[in-house]
This record gives sequence, C-alpha cells and structure tokens, in this order.
Amino acid sequence: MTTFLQQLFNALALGGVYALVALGLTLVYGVMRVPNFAHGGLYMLGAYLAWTALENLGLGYLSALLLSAVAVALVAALLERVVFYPLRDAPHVYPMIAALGVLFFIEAAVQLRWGADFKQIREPVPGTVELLGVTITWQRVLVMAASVAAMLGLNFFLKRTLTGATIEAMSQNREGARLVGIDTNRVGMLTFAISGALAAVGASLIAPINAVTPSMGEVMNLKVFAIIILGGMGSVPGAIVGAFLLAFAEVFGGTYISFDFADVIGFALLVVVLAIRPQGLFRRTA
Amino acid sequence: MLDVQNLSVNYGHFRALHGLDLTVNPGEIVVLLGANGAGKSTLFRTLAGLQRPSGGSATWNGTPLTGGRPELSVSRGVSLCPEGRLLFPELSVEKNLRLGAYTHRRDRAGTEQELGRVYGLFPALVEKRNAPAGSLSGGQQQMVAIGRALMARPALLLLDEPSLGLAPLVVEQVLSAVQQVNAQGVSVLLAEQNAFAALGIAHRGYVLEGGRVTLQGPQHQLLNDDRVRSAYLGV
Amino acid sequence: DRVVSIGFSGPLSGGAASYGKDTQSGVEMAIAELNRTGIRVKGEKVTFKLVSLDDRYLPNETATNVKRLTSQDINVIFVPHSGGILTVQPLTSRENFLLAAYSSEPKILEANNPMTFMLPPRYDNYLQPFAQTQMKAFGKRLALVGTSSAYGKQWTEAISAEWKKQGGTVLRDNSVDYNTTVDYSSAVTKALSEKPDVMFIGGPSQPTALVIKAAREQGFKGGFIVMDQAKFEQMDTVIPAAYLSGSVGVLPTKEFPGTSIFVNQYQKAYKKIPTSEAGLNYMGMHVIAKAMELAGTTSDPKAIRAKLDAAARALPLSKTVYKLAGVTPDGHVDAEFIIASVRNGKYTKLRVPKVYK
Amino acid sequence: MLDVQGLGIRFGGNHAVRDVTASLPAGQITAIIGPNGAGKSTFFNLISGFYQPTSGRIVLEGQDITRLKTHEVVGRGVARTFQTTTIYRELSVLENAMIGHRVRTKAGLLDALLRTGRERQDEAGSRAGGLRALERVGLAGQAHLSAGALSQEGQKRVGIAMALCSDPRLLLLDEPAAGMNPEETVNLMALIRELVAGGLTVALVEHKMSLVMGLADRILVLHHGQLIAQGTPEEVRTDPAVIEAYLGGHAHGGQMGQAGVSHA
Amino acid sequence: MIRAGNGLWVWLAVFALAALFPLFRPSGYLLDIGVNVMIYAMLAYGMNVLLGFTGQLPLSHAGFFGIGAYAVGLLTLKAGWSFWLAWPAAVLLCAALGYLLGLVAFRTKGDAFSIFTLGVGVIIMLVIERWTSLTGGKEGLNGVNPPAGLEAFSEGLGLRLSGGFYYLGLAALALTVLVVARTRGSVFGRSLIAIRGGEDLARSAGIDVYAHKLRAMMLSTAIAGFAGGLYAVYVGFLGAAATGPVMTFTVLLYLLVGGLGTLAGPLLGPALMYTLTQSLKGLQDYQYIVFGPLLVLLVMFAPQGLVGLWERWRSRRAAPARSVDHA
Ligand SMILES: Nc1ncnc2c1ncn2[C@@H]1O[C@H](COP(=O)(O)OP(=O)(O)OP(=O)(O)O)[C@@H](O)[C@H]1O
Ligand SMILES: Nc1ncnc2c1ncn2[C@@H]1O[C@H](COP(=O)(O)OP(=O)(O)OP(=O)(O)O)[C@@H](O)[C@H]1O
Ligand SMILES: [Mg+2]
Ligand SMILES: [Mg+2]
Repeated sequence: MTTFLQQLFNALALGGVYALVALGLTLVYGVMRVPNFAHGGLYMLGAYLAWTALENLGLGYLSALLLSAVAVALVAALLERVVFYPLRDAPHVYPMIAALGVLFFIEAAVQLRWGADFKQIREPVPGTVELLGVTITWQRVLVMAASVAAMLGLNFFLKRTLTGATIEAMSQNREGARLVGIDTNRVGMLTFAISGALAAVGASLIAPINAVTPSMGEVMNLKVFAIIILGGMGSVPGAIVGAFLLAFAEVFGGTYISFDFADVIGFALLVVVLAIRPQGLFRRTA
Repeated sequence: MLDVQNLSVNYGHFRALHGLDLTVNPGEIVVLLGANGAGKSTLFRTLAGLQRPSGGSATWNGTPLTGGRPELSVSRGVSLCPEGRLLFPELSVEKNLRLGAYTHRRDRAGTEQELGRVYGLFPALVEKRNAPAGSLSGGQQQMVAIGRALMARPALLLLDEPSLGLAPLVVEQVLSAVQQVNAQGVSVLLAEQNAFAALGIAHRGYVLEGGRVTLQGPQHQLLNDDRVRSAYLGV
Repeated sequence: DRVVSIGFSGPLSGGAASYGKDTQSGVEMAIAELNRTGIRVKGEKVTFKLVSLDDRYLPNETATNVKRLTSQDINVIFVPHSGGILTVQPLTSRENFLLAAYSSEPKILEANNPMTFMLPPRYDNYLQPFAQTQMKAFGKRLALVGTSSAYGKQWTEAISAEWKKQGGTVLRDNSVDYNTTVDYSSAVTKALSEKPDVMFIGGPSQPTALVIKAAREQGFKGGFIVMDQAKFEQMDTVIPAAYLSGSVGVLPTKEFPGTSIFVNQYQKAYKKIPTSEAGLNYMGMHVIAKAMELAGTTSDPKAIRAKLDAAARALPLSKTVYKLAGVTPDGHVDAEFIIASVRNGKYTKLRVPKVYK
Repeated sequence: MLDVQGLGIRFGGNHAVRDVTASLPAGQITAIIGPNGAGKSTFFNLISGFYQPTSGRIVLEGQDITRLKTHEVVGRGVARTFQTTTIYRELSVLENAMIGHRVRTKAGLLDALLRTGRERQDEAGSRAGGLRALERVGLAGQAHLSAGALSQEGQKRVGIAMALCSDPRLLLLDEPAAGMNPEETVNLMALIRELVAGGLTVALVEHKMSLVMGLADRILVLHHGQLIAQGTPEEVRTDPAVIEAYLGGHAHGGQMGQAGVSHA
Repeated sequence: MIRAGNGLWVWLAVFALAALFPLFRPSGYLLDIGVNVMIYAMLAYGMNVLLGFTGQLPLSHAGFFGIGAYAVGLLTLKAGWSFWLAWPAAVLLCAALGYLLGLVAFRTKGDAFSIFTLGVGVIIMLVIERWTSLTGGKEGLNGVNPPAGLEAFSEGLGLRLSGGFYYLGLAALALTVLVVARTRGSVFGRSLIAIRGGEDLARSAGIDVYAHKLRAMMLSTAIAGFAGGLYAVYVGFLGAAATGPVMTFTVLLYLLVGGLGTLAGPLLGPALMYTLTQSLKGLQDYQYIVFGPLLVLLVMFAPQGLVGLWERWRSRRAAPARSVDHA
C-alpha cells in the first residue's frame, strides 16, 4: 500500500515535470501550430544558463532562475523573428525541419561551451516531506505546484485576457488578425518569449531532480509533443492532463509490468488514446 | 478623404491594377463595379495594407495607407471586411467580434455598445455567440465578417462584396445598415456584384475593367448608363 | 619526422556524447604527451595526429568512418562502442587496421579477430569481493537498479549470478536507462518495495548519484554495489558524502605515480575529474605507441598487435594509471581497478582474486 | 430520383436539419432556399454522405444510401460542389476534372506498379472523361492552365466539371452563382439548363432569386432546419411564411434589381 | 518533373553513369558513401509516397526500416533462410504491418497522425531495443552474412565485395525509382495527390480516401523494409539506434532538401546531404554548429528543395518569353 502511495506521488511529481515542459510548448505548438522542435533545446539551454548563473556568477537560486528565464525568452523571440516568421506560410514540415536545425545548433553550441558531461544544480530547498508514510522531496512538491500554477496562469492568460485572444487569433488567421489591428510581429515574438521563459523556468525547477546534459531536451521533446496532442491541440488543461496521464502510465506501467518497458507503455497509451479519440482528450470534435 | 493616385499592383509578372485614380470624399458611399477579376479585391487589399503596391499612392486624410502595415490602418480608422472573410475559425463568434474592436481595447463601454449594435443588426448571431466561427453557415460567417469590420468603428469602411452568400432579406438589412453607418459620417467604399442595390444607396460609383477605371460618375448617371445597365444590372 | 595518424570513431554528439568525448580525451591526451616526449620507430622520429569522426553510436556510420580513415592510410582506429566494433571487425583484415576496442562485450573476443585490441579490464574480477563484502555487511537480498545499457545489462547478469552463487536472493530486475530517465524515484520505490538489503546500481556517475539520493531519501539504509562506470570521486560532488556510506565500488586510486600524474594533467587540460574511460584509453594509446616502437613499424597492425603484451609489460610506471599485467594472447588488456568499500567517508581496499594467469 | 424521409442531424444541442421529408424529382431542377443557417448546406452534406444523419433515411432510386460513405454515394451517381470554391488550385484544369473520374475507374496500386491493361485503359478513360466534362462546362480551351489561374467564375466551372466527371445522375450545387455578376449568372443558368437537358437531375442552393426563380422547377424552403414550404416558384414566392422568413419586401421584384422573374 | 519523354533518358543516363563508377576503382570509402546514399534514397522514396504524394507525414518510417532490417537479419541468422528469400519476405512483412498500422493511424489526421506514428515509431524502436531474447537488445544482432553469390559476382567483375554491394544497391534503387515513378504517373497516384490537396474535396470527388491512404502506407512501409533488408546485409550488424525517430528525421530532412513530391528529390537530397554531413565531419565539434544553421537556410531559401530550385531557375529563364505571350 505504501508502495502504491509512494508511486502515486512519484507519478505526480513526474507528471509535474512533464507538464512544466509541455506548457511552454503549448503556446507555440498547441496554439500557434508552430512545430517547434527546438523547444527541448530552449529547455536545455535554460538549465545550463541557470547552472552557470549559480556556479559561475554566484547568484541565488531565484535570481538564477529569473536570469535564465529572461535570457531564454530573448533567444526564443529571436528565433521567431529569424526562423519561424519567414516560414509562416510554408507547409508544416518546413518549420519543423528548421526547428530541428536550431536544436542541433543549440545542442552543439552548449556542448562546445559547457562540455558534454552531466552537471548538477543543487536543490534550493533540500530535504523531504513525509505524508501518509510516503516521502517526497520539497523540490518535487515545488515542481508540482509550479506546474499547476503555470497551467492556471496560462489558461487564464489565453482564455480571459485580450492578449491571449490575440495569440489565438493570430495563429488561426494572420491576415485577419492584422486587419483588426493586431501587431502580429509583436504578438509572435511575445508568444515565443513566453514559451521560452516557461521552458527555462521549467528547466531550472527540474534540473535539481535530474541532471543537466546537452541531450536532456531531446529526451523530453518527443514526450511533450505527444502530451500536447494527447491532451488536445490548443487545450491548456489538456496538456496538463496529458502530462500526468503519461507519467502515470510510465510509473505504474513500470511498476506492474517492467521499467524496461515504461517508455513503451507511455507511448502505447498515446497510441491507444489517439486511436479512440483522434482529436485528443480535451478537444471538441471539429 | 481617401485619395488614390496612379496606383499599380503586381502579382509577380502579372499587373492587376494599372495606375488607378479614385477618391472617396468624407461622408460618401462610393461603389465599385467590375466583373470577376477586374481588380476590386486587389484594390481593397492594397488599401487595407495587406498588399504592397508597385507604384502610386493611396492616402487617407493625408496619411499613406500603403506601407504594408494593415494594423496601423485600422488604428487610423480604415477597416476592411475582406473577401474570403478571414475570420478566426476556432474562436467564438463573440471573440471574433470583440477582436474587431482591438484598437479600442481601452474603451470597454464603447465596445459593449458597438457589440450590441452588431447583434441588433444580425440577430442570427446572438444565439451563435459562443459557437466557433468556423462552425457557422456561410452566410452567418459573412455576417461575422461585416460585424467585425464595424466593431472597429471606422471612419472609412471598406466592404468587399459584403452580400456574398447572404439571404435577400439580410442583404437588404446590410445595405440599410451601411446607409445608417454612413449617416453618422462614415465614408464607405463598397464592391458589389449586386450592382443595382449597391448603386441604390451610393453617391458615386466607379467601373473597373482589367485593372483600370473605365467609367465613373454619380449614382444616377451610372444607373442610366447603357453599358452599366447591360453588364452589371442585367437589364 | 613522420606523422602517423590515429583514427577514432565514436559518439561525439547526441545523448552518448559525454561518453564518446571521455574516451576520445584519453587518446588525445596520450598523443599530446607522446608528441611532447617524442618516440622513435626504427630510428625515425614519429609524431601522432588524432583523426576523430563522429558516428552518433550508429554502426553503419562507424563502418563508413573506418573506411574513410583507412582510405587515408590510417592503421590504428579506436572505437568505443560494441555495435561499431562488431560491425567493423570483419573489415580489419581487408582494410588492414588495428582495432582498439573500448567495450567489454564478450562477443568481441569470441570473434577471435587477430587485429582487435580490447581495452576495458575484466569486471568479473570484482564480482566476488563486491558480493561477499556487501552480503556480509547488510544481508542476502539484492535489488537490481543498474543502467540498461549493454554494459549495464552484462553487469546486472554477472552480479546476479555471483550473488546467487554465494547463496543470496536476487530480486526483480528494475534496470532503467540512465541516459534517458527523467526521474529515478519510481524505479527505486519499486525496488525498495521488495525490502532489499543491498542495491546494485550504476551508470554514468551523476545519474548514479541521483539513484543513490532517491534511495536514501526514501529511507533505504542498506548497501550499494556500484558498477565500475560510476566513480565515487564524481558522485561525491553531487550528493552528501553520507549517502555513499555503505557502498562498494571503484576506488579513486593513487597507487601508481602514473595515476596521480594522469589525474593532475587531465584536470589541467580538461577541467574535470577523469573517468576510467579516459584513463583506459589513455593507457591503451601509450601501449600501442610502445608496441610500435618494439615492432619497429607504425603501419603493420599485425606486427604491432604481436608486441602489445610486451609493450604493456614495458610501460613505464609514469604512464600506468591502472594496474596492468599485460595483454592476453587474444588481445585483451589485463588491467584492473582497485576496488574498495566506503564507510563514513573512509575507503577500505578489497582484495581481488586473479582471473588471468 | 431521391427521397429523404424524416432526415435530421444535430450538432450538440443545435438541430441543424430537423425532420425533413422531401423528394428531388428526376430530370428536374430543385432549388433549396432559406435564410442563412437554415441548414441548406448541411442538407447537401447529409445527402452526399459527408455527415451521418442522426435520424431519417435517404433513398436514391429506391435504394437506401443513408449509411453510405461519401465516395460510395458518388459512386451511386450523386456529385456535388461546395459553397466556397474548392478545387485543386495547383493542378491543371484537366487534372482537376480527371480526379472526378476516379470513382469510375478500378485501377489500384498493383495496376499502377505492373502497368496493367486496366491501368492504361482507366488512364485513357479518365483523360477522355475529363476532356468531355471540360467541354460541357466550356473550359476545353483552358485544360492545361493551372486551375488557380482562372477567375472565380472559371474556378466554379472547374468544380462543376470535376463533379460532372464522375458521371452523376444527380448534381448538387451549393451557391453556384455566389460572387458572379448578372451576366455571368445568366451564363451559368444556361449551363445548368443544358446539363438538365442532357438528362441530369439538379438540386441547388442559391440566394440569388433571379437564378432560383428563373431556373427551378420546384423549390424547397428550409427555415431553422425545417421544411416550411415547397412548391413551384410561383407558389413559394407568394407564400407568406417564406416572405416573412426569407424574401422580405422584394418577393415580387426578384432580388433587388436583378433580372426579375419575368426575365426567365 | 520526369515524365516519360526526355526525363526517362536522364534517368537512364544517371543510372548508367552510376553503374560505371566502380570500374574506376574508387576507394572503399567512396563506394561506401554510394551505398549509404542509395539506402537513404530508398528510404526517402518510401517517405515521399506518403508525405510527398499523399500529404501525410509518417514519423514511424525508420521503425519499418528497422523491421525490414531485423526481419532479414533474424531470418538469415536464426532461421537460416537465404537472403534472397528473406528480403522479399521482409518487404511483405513491412507491407502487412504498414497496412495494420494504417487501419488505426488513419483515424487521425494532420499533426495527430504524425504524432501517432511517432509513438508507433518509438515503440518499434524500444521493442527492438528491449526484446533482448529475439533481437539481441542493446548488444545488437551481429554477423549478418553477405547475400549468397554476391562475393562470386563481385570477383567475377574483378571487384571487392563492396563493389558487389554497390551494384546490389543500385539495382534495388532502380527498382524503387521505377515503382515510385509508376505509382506517381498512375490513376492511383493522381488520387493520392488529390488527397494531399484536400481530403474533403477528394472524398466528395468520389475518392475512397481511407483505402487510398492505406495503399500508400503499405507501399511506403514496404519500401522502407526493402531498404532495411539491404542495410542489414550491407552493414552486417543491427542495432536499435538506426530504427528510431532520429533516423526518421534524418530521412525527412534529406527528402525535404531534395524536394517533396518530386521524383528526383529523394535521390538528390540524400546525395547532397549525406556527402555534406560527411564533409562536415572534419569540423568535429563544430559540425552541428555549421550544419544546424545550414539546414535552416536550406529550408528558408530553397523551400521546394533542390528540384524546386532547379525548376525555378528554369522558369526564370523561360519567363521573359512567356510574359511576351501574355501581353
Ligand atoms: N494572389 C494572387 N496571385 C496572382 N494573381 C492574383 C492574385 N490575386 C488576384 N490575382 C489576379 O488579379 C486579378 C484581379 O483579382 P481581384 O481578386 O482583385 O479581382 P476582383 O475584381 O476582386 O474579382 P472577384 O469579383 O472575382 O472577386 C485577377 O486576374 C486575379 O486572377
Ligand atoms: N460542423 C458543424 N458543427 C456545428 N454546427 C454546424 C456545423 N455545420 C453546420 N452547423 C450549424 O448548422 C446550421 C446550418 O448550417 P448550414 O451551413 O447548413 O446553413 P445554410 O443553410 O447552408 O446557410 P447559408 O445560406 O448561410 O450557407 C448553422 O447554424 C450552423 O452553425
Ligand atoms: Mg474580389
Ligand atoms: Mg450554406
């Protein structure tokens, strides 16, 4: 029983990790439909910047996190301008491949600058909490809380604020958006910047649990793309549900079948859900 | 006033507008007549800033409209109901309309009032206010497009075939709404296949053929022109 | 002067890059040293040049790289992964090169390839003392949470066999991929649910440390058997030293003068603690250079291979990082790590039974 | 030709078409009119198998086609065009038409790979069928232009050619005259008449009363998804319910200023 | 491009030249690049059938490449089959599995289809990697022998085995091109292109969209398996790495650079990109720093791929003449 509970909490924490990365992508992929495969790269870059800020600049954890968020937001906005904006009218596969090119570049650049070895960010709040006979580290609690907060914030932003609506409007019809007076250039960059900042914040929160390596983004990339489709394109609550579902499938699949096959089970879940609900969990039938 | 001088527009090698001259005076309704492919939509897209001209100029009260920045044109009071509607298909009807008032986003009360007027004009949209715009019937979508253009509270309203796909009763309503809006001082440039009705509310008109103005004049003159009558009025 | 090129084909980008880079750095450093001190083959001064090609762990890329290298008249090629090694083994005679293979896959030796020089030491030497020490100290139940790489899987099988042989109980295999796993907690939870006394773990050092951390945080009080890929001195920097107490694994050695020279030089050049990947490839390159001297040729891989054993035995202590007894006739380096158990930050060396005679 | 019985569909809470029972008589032109959002396009989508009805039956010449898939419906001889012009703009006019012929061919992947006799025969058949259809809509001269280069009206014709190429017996046209000026509308009416003279049954949705009144043998009027009136143009035009819901004050003059009924 | 007429001659000339190449005694490395390009080109042709013609992006492509490769490997190694029997068997297996995948996958559309197949691709790779008792797992499958008779054939020509492989690859590639060319120029192929242009429209034009997509999927996976079989005997060692998404994306990239939906693109793309990556290898740590931006630039400035670039250049030369006609 405690094993079950412990796994439950493990799954929640892992779901939080996936959700944090997926939420950053929801904006550019789920809403704007830009298949930004470089997102994993931004996430990874965020982790390295936070690590550098901590180790080399001697900043505190929070300032490191903020610094990394701002820096990655700028990089992401630049990316939108230089790569995705010119490709806005091209078929989907073109920005996708361009994004892969960017990912290759970021990975290689990071490896060149920081080396290929694992790095570690220390937990800002060390220690664990005991709950119902189950232990969980504060960092994981933080990740879970942050993912839920980010989800609520993002959903509010998209559904309730005018800027949120402009992002959706632009993604659905760029010319139409310009006709009503939306500065699509600004909105495009802003959206990427928010997505980048979310990636960096996620990375800074997750890195203490995991290690920092140039390939950490690659590992996440496929999963978070799957999560967004699983939850239903454009749906923020869908993304978070998708994230937790995937985490539960992996953890409990791993526990009751085999950890060797945990990833297989995760993707199998994706395949099964899409076979039954091709539009994802949270999307109305079009 | 809208002042178009010697305006030319190219699509690659193909020239769609050849040195067009046209004016819309304050408070006027001007109608554009022309066969398919005459260049009406091209003119509208250029005036809205969606298309860059290859020569000539178009100014609204002295400021140029042709900089390729449609978002600026709207804030200067020029609003287009485009061909093809260009709606946001997955957003609700109401969000589509509200976004039409994007340039007035600080003026909440004004937006609410305008929204009420649009719903008054198109009561069919009221029960659809929360439906995604893409799920509406063709004619209902056209209503949303017109409504969205009105929401910007323009000083110059550009309407590219607003009656497309609308039921006769609604066409009538739309045109009378155009008249109403005009009565409040808004200038209107209108393209219509439904030429008789359009000329009925217009002050002046232009006939466009092959990207050139071939005829222009006040309403009654065009209504009585033989060429216009045979080609556009079907009489 | 004659410039002799040495080939390298390994993963230099992507998920396995850190591993590839580490192996490459060992060869690179050895070459830098050799060029500094200078060696003579048949009276002619020889300098080396390393030609590295990325193969992203893909065997067909390794084959392409090897063909490219041999077409540039390169006769010694380092390959650090079993897929690539097994793919290019059939090419050694045809393309005429010495294959310096860094992988402990048994099939590499089984192929009886006359041009292969296999670098990693036999880890099966440590199984017996590891199992014995931990079983005595903590108990008979062993949980398995090693990495699921090919090497990790071999280790897992070997330690399971040894543990059973000594009368212990081996619990379910919960290996996870240390390169892609996002959070180790759940695998650890599952392993702990079977109430183990000892846990077998190990992969690259940092993830291994995170596994230990997860286990300790979930209240595991038993011992760890740490696979030789993970190094105490690296794990130390990531987690509290107290977490390591009760582990057995590879000791950071200071045994030979060569060891500390190597570690110092390496840290100066690469700004990090060397791994055994670096150390063994470093030694391997030195052995090859020595064998070239002894054989009097830089381009006849057969002749070089024939002198490897003699070269290994003649290797000066200043170049010896790990204990080296020679090279077996089938081309396997007969080296060994020093292993130890950790208690409250103190290391106790364990005795290793000899396998090669 | 085609009978529908109690046909209906819901989208969520919205009953877009409700309990419609009607028939499209063979060899005639039936027009369907009604306010925007009345369910006219949806009605076509139901007949052509694009949507599955939530109630009712569709019977084509005595055979129930309610549950058939779109391509099977086309195979049975029901072709359609869309409200907004949808064609393959990047393909040539002829290729567009030939695509419509696919349903009359059998050649599959294996035929393609082995280039069997059937493949060659079907290819030749498609080409001939495509050219014939272009001939009928008056586009034979533009066969090799890219379809996107044509005017709005030309593109509408391409759409009709594509539909004709499937050898339909019943043709559904959704607002074929939208965006056309009176002159072009008259041309289109002539084209439709020719098609019917050639033995085709036509149903069309249109807001242009000049076309509807001048062309239709029968008119069905939909309102809020329901059939509120049907009959000859004369009957429908004077029906108070239709005037109230749809025609407004211009019931008698055709649509404002356009060629009136008298014209037809 | 390449309709019957003059295009046919170009293809014949290209293949004839390629066939002469080994007689000039190139280094083993050059031959090896040749064979690798052929394998990638076959993969790209397979992907082109689905993505280029039908407009569906299958991210499970490398998975079927892997299934073909492992099928040949296992059938020859464990079941003792002859390669000449195992190869077609692998192709049939991939076609059948492709059909089964399509049955479910084509319930989804657009991005969801891509991600669905990505999931399947990852599962295939992971299963290959983890099903140790069958596939050898992470240690891989070693010792797949060259096809019977290939050695003798090569020696008969006075070449080494790699020369034999070169000719085997060339023949397989020629067959692939023929199959794809015929598909494209057929009634069936035109229907695929109609589906790419718009599914709803294709459906209402009377095309059985689902059935056509299924056939396209089968053809695509069969070609992937065909390439995989060649890979298995050529490399002799099989590992899971070559069956995963990275491989799929590599092929996608090659195809895009060559030109989507064209007949020459899937050959030109790999030929250019594979040699390019080979030449960038010399840059070592900087290779991806250069390669990444290069990729972005290629996509941005040659969005129709090499074939598109060529056609644009041709049409620009032809343009003045045409606009005179116009006026
Ligand atoms: N994006 C484009 N690329 C190339 N040519 C175009 C483009 N848009 C329009 N054209 C051409 O420019 C000419 C004018 O088109 P435009 O759409 O302005 O005509 P219109 O008068 O609005 O016709 P309609 O009544 O059909 O809406 C036509 O010949 C058309 O084919
Ligand atoms: N896919 C759909 N999902 C939800 N609602 C739909 C869908 N299709 C149509 N509707 C609704 O059904 C009603 C009928 O639409 P339909 O398109 O049939 O109208 P119509 O009679 O063709 O109108 P118009 O003359 O404006 O084209 C509308 O209220 C529309 O919003
Ligand atoms: Mg127009
Ligand atoms: Mg309609």
